[in-house]
Amino acid sequence: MADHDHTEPPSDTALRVKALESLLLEKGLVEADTLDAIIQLYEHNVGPQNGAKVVARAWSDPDYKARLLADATPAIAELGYGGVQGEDMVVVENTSDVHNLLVCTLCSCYPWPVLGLPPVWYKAAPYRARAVSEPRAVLKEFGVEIREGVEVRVWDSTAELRYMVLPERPAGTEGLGEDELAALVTRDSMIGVALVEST
Amino acid sequence: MVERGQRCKRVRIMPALAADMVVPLFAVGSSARVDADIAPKFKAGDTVTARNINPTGHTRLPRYLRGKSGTIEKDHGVFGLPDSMAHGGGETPQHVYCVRFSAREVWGASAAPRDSFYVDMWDDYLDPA
Amino acid sequence: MNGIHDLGGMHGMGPVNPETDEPVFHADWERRVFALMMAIPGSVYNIDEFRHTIERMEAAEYLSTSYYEHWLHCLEVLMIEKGQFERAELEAAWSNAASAANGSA
Amino acid sequence: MNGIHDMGGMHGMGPINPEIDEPVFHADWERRMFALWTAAFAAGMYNDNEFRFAIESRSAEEYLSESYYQHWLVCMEKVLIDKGQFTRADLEAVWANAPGTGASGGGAGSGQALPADQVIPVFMGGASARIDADVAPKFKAGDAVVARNINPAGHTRLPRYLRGKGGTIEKDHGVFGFPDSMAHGEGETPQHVYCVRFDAREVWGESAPARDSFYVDMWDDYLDPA
Repeated sequence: MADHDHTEPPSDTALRVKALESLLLEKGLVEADTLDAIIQLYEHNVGPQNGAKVVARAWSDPDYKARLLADATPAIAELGYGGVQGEDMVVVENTSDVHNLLVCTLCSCYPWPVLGLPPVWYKAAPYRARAVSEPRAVLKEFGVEIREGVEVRVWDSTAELRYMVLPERPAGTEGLGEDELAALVTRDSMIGVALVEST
Repeated sequence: MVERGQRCKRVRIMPALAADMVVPLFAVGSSARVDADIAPKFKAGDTVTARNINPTGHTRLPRYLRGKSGTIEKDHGVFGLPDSMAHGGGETPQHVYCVRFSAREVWGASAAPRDSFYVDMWDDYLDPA
Repeated sequence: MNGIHDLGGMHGMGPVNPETDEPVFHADWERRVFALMMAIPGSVYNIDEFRHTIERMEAAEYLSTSYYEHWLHCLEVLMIEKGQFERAELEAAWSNAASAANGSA
Repeated sequence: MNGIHDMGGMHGMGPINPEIDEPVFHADWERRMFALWTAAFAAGMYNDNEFRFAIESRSAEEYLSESYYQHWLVCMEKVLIDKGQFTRADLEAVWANAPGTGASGGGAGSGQALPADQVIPVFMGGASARIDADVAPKFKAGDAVVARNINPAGHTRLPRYLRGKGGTIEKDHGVFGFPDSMAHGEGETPQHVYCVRFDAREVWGESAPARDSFYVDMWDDYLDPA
């Protein structure tokens, strides 16, 4: 045990963070403008719009889709996306017979370069607990009804592979270009808790 | 909580990350793969059983899969072992596989018959079934 | 470890509550915690040490604190364990931050 | 349910902190709580499986942060409301007037209050949970069995750490009611309960001591032949 009574941390979390930041700056472990650059990158530049473009390309170009499913990391890099928490990517395809769902039961693993940072619910206990014990009930809560004959595959990200779902292309989108298709693709559809709708 | 004696000597290995390096560094990342020539213990199609280990330290083998049997779907290549890397025990490089477990194997007869889990597993987490 | 973080298959964790139009961060301090963790040189800690520091949180605290509060806890504990600063220095930073806040208020 | 109460084998729960010269109760409200619970139980207002399930149904965060008798308090409130003994509104009215007369009146009141002169005979006499029913046992001492891999969302007394593990029937305890149905108003489902021995290595793997073991009571419906 320590040789003096511990001071309790400030109850105001923002204050506690400020204290930590000042300490790390003082120690030269971080630089202030670096922190701003990191926040800018993940709050504004990297997000599910990247994954949506990957999906739209796969829907539009069968050769690209084949490359994406065979070896996702270089295929995603073709569109200029990659990096931290997406160094080793796997893309799994939803079909009329198979529905894929992503979870990290142990922490919060998520493919940042294509989906950005994960939403709160993905990181919280209810989803992490239930996505494996009752995936169909969870899907239903998200509004996705899985037919009896469809196989549900849950991907639990225990290792340093990162997963993304290639959702099914909705009917009625035959004439659309890649940009229009990308606009239809949601973050949730690439986690596997939503389907892509044509409108 | 932090106790005395757990402290390591403060090591400064590299300077703080500069702002102009954020975009290039984060866009490349650094793969957790380990470049080591190690033979895999299993190949795609092999049936395996996740070991019943209960370490008090870090592990990435979730409780709900211990003792359950599955099939190797794919060999992802060689990675460091979290169980040793979390405790300063070195990389212990070994193959990581994608292993398929049926929902009924995991949760019993009440689970949906065709559903399954795909979970990445290190060589040290697996025995032949 | 068979800790509270190993949640796969647990009942009683309540409903999944997706937030409509969720922002990337919910408070400025979340931005700072994220950036601090990311900015610390990778040679100081590895991802498994990071995860295990969070897993060692007291179970009730793990469940009652938010995701980025876990990260904040991890930063404080791991940096002390790695010898990057002392507990006393952290406590001094807390009181400095508190007086600065009072002074500006 | 695979809830936070099912703690067998959990790490990170902190040190065991025995209290020197621990009193029976730590506050007067704990005394009252204990007496209220036992009196209501003796009056037949609920069964212990229903009460246990109410405790298990606390959120994990509440379960870990509340004290033992706080569990009793909130769960007794819930169970008695669920059973129609009083309404939530009755309870809130009492809270608003607290410390009031406590007489909210108008409850369904199906149970008969236990009179004070019955305390000694009732509590010294006890009431075995055994059921006098002629049910054939599925197993006998020496049989090798496997605890079933069941994961009900309702109440069960089959802990997670034993599911799927193989053991040996040590003893047949006789016939008892089945918690999984009794907790949910589904009757007694009487069946044999056995003491089953599980090797520590079977349960926790090769790192466990070679000769250690666990003896756990298991209902027929929890077991399959090995």
